[in-house]
Amino acid sequence: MTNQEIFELMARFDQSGITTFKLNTKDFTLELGKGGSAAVPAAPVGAPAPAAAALAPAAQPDGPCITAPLVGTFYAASAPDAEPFVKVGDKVKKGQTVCLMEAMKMMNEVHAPCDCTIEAILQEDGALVSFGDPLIRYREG
Amino acid sequence: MTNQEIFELMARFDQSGITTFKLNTKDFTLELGKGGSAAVPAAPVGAPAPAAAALAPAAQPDGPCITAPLVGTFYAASAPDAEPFVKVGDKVKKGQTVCLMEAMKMMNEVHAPCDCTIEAILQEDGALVSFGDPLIRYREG
Amino acid sequence: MFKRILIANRGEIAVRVFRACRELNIEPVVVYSQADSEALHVQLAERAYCIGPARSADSYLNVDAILTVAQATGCDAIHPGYGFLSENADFADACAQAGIAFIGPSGDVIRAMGNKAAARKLMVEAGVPVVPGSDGAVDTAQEAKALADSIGYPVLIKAAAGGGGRGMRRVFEPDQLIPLFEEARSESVACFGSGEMYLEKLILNPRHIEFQILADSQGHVIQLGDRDCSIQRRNQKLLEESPSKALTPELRERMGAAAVAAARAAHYENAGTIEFVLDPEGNFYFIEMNTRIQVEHPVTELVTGMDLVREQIRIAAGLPLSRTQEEVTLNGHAIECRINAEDPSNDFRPCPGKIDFVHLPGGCGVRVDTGLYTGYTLPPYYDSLMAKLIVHAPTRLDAIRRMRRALEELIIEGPANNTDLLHQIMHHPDFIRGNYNTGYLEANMDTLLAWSRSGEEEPKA
Amino acid sequence: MFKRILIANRGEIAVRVFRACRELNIEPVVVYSQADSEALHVQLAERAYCIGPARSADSYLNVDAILTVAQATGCDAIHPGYGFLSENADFADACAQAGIAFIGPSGDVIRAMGNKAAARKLMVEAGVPVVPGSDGAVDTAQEAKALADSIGYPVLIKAAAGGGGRGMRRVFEPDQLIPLFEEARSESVACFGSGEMYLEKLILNPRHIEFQILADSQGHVIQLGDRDCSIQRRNQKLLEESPSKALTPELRERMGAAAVAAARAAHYENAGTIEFVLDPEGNFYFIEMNTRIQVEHPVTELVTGMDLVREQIRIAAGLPLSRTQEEVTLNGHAIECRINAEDPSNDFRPCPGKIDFVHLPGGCGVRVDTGLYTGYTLPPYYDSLMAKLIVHAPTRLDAIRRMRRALEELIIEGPANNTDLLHQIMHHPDFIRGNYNTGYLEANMDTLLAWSRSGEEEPKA
Repeated sequence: MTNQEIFELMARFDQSGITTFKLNTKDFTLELGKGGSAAVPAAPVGAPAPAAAALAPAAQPDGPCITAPLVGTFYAASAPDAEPFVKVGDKVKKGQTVCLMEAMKMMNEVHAPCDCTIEAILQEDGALVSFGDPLIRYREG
Repeated sequence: MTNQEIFELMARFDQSGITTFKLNTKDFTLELGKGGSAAVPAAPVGAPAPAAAALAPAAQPDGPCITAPLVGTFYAASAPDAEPFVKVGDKVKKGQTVCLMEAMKMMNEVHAPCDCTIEAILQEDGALVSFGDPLIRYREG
Repeated sequence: MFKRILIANRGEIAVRVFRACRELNIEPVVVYSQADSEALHVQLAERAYCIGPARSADSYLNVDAILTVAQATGCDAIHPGYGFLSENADFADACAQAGIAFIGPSGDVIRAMGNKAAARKLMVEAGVPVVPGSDGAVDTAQEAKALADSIGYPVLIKAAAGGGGRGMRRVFEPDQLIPLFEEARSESVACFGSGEMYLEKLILNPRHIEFQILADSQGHVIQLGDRDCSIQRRNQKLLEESPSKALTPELRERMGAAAVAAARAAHYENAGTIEFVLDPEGNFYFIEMNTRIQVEHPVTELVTGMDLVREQIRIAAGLPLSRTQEEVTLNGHAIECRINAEDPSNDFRPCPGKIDFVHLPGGCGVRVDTGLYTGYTLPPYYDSLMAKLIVHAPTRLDAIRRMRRALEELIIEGPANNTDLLHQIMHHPDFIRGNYNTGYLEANMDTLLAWSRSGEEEPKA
Repeated sequence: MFKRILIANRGEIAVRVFRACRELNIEPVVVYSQADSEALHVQLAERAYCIGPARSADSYLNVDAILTVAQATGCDAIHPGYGFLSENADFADACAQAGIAFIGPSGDVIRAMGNKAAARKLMVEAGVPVVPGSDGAVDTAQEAKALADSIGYPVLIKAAAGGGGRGMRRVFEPDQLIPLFEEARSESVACFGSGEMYLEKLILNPRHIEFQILADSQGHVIQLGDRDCSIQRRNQKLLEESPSKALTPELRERMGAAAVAAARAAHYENAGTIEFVLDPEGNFYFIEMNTRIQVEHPVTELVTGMDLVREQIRIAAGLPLSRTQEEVTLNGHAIECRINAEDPSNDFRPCPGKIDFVHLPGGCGVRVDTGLYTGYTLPPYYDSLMAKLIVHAPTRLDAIRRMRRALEELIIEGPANNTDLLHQIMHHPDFIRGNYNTGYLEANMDTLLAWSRSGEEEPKA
């Protein structure tokens, strides 16, 4: 392995949230570690539950997700009393509408990225959802 | 692996947020680490050479040292034109006077802690020396 | 008063507005791009929403996303900060249409002051001096000569289509006017295919002097004194102070009155800034109005003791100004230094990156406005402002000395920055004498950088 | 003016004095104990000398070591800060003998004001009210009764040799005086073998109000308004504000005049503080004079706009005060919170240790005086003061709101501290109304700690 390759590994490791790294090949072993967990400001003292913390790096669910293409209100169905577009366990086709996102009174359809099975609906109906937040977890096929 | 390559690895490691680094190849092993000592403020910007930094954790010389028992002026001899109490290479007895420290016009004798050989005089004659600073390096016996 | 304000900005100004909201018991809602999820304004907020990817056009300029969050969270007002949407008339209109107060003037006022020709015309009508010159195109060399003779030399001839100095000539002697006019026009025709020419008075060695004004919805207009912003690099302000050493009390009075007249003529409401150039003889000319809070507003806050962001919010809520003109007193002297993540020794290359350690100055008369913290990574997508250091002291010399020690205390480990350049300016004789204009930095950059280099080498010796 | 000043202290006050020196172009020389080699004042200084091991007696109280450094480095003055040698008359004398200016009053003045009986006598002569009582011992119960009748009830009987409440009685009713006096004397004889008794007026629910004074070598004496320091725990001040909500303008005027009279009577020179107790009826009584800069001096700096440490140095150098009494104006309201490394939920156990991360508040109207930085280790040998947060705003309510948001921004990861307790005080109705006295903290501690606990649990819910 060249130094250049090691540098790339180090840079990738450094930027990641990973704190230990061990690589064994027949020729060599590389171990990297990060200590300390560089402090970030905690929640404001005496303030109510820190919503921001919950929003920011939302715990990554297992498996791929359809994420919010814009900030807006999440709707699982086309109308309050209608059936949801999809339910857990549904098999959907690529391009099929799986939910709506409302922004500025405009309804935006969100489509399945591939043929897949719905594994979980991750947002409450009517919730304000940040850009990039996971909406629906799926499994390919 | 050449020294140049190791230097590059060290530099990269130093700049990164990584705190431990171990590399084993069939020929050699390299371990790097960074200790806790999170950054401390550097010298004031634009200010002359930082005397404090030099004073604070004075580079520890090799071997045991007689240290300043008080803050004061270091004198190697009893008078400006007198011979110094000790010279490098001298063998001295435990309790023998090795230098003077002046504080508040009072001369304080500094004594050898054991039978020893003088290895280095670490202060300039007449210098103001902080409490605990090394004065004279010695070797036992 | 408002219940909830959306802060449509990032960096230190988002933190600044956040603080004003907290102090008014107004709930702040913040928004951020994906690149800013670790930013201080997000860390401080209880309600924060990601509005798009890093690119400003997709996030901080994304009107739909911002209004969506404002409406969904029940905000009754939006503070735009500076930059981004702060001088976007359509955004101000969109807020109004959505029933949300835009904390700033109306879209119409922003539009009127954003059009330089219209603003110039308005000021002329209001009796505010503007740079003398042709109000439109000058058709012939003879017409140009007559105009130049009437406004006095030197003058600047410039092609409407010109750029990069092409089609532009400075004329110092009357008998040079006609030949240089013809020359410039020929050049413009050759280069740009247009012979449309303008002429205006050439202001040599001007100072950039601006006046802070406040205007409420009840028709009260006051000015809060001047700021000298002449220390600029490529039209980017680096250091501002108040009061300017170039103004006599009488001149300050006259310029302040002109600033109030300008704001009145514009039917202005909220906080704004009237920018003037001042020539060495004490003649001043309106150049433009900034219809938003400025980066350098803290120097005015320190000399007046007034909280300008608080005033902005009060005005937008329909409340009257908290002081009359007579109640505004200017105390002492304030200086602001902009700490930027750019490397002066490397042609001011931007230097984003991880802040390994930061130690901010404090103590008597020192204020810091920043979004930095130890461990924060400055993203490469936005401006390079890291922190604003602002000092206040009884006299200008005291303020300079206080700024020196504040700069000496500031430690930022990680990205290169301009702290040392600022420190050198604080020791430069012309700056200390207050003897500088907008050409100062260009004229003295080599000297300042050389001092900086020699200072850096010292510790190694 | 001085060329070089030795700063004979540590922590935030060493940094405070260091800054004043830098701003006056005076070279600061700092000293430190072995436990403080990483302290901020040492990091900032170009000249720093270790004067002994961690124990204060061997370092910061080591007169020989401090004078040795001062002389060897050519210092012409020593600033003692507060605590340590600041009120040590012999040290002031030793400085004078060594030809070094002690930045404070003379040893004789320190000695005179340090003797409570002598100071009381001096104040009585100067017409400054003192707590009414027996000037010496009271021999008989009848004598005590007559005295108590003359000064009014309630009164406090106390044994000269008493302690821990033994030999002490509070008397509210005249007919209880004689029996309680006999009881207390018997107790004192039994416990301490002494029947020497004193009697003084019992001040119920007092406020602790102090006045800052400045006096120069030319005989000018001015007062800079009051500070209310009634929020105390076991006589340790926790929070101070200026002006006090308990004073009417008329009372402030009278107390200020008494403070000036007290300083004049003492032939005082330099900065000092006259401490009074104030009863709920508006009667005030001198209790003592502090002959040094106080921890809480920044609140006075913010409301007066004067730099007190700078004034101290100017006075010691023989310069006149920079303002006359007429030129002193009090603007707005200031509050200081002392951030201490002690755990309120654990009986205020001191919590030294490593500061893993610190983020200090900033922005409009916020000042921080501290020796902390990320990575610093707070040594266990000295006081627990981590930082002083000081805010300034136009009104008291604005200042309270500003302090709340400043406390919310403050983040210290590592040792436990009292930030949350202070934050709860800022929300307590009696504090907000300004309705508190020296018994406030004891009376409300359980409530405040309960609020604190419930706040902590909220995020978990």
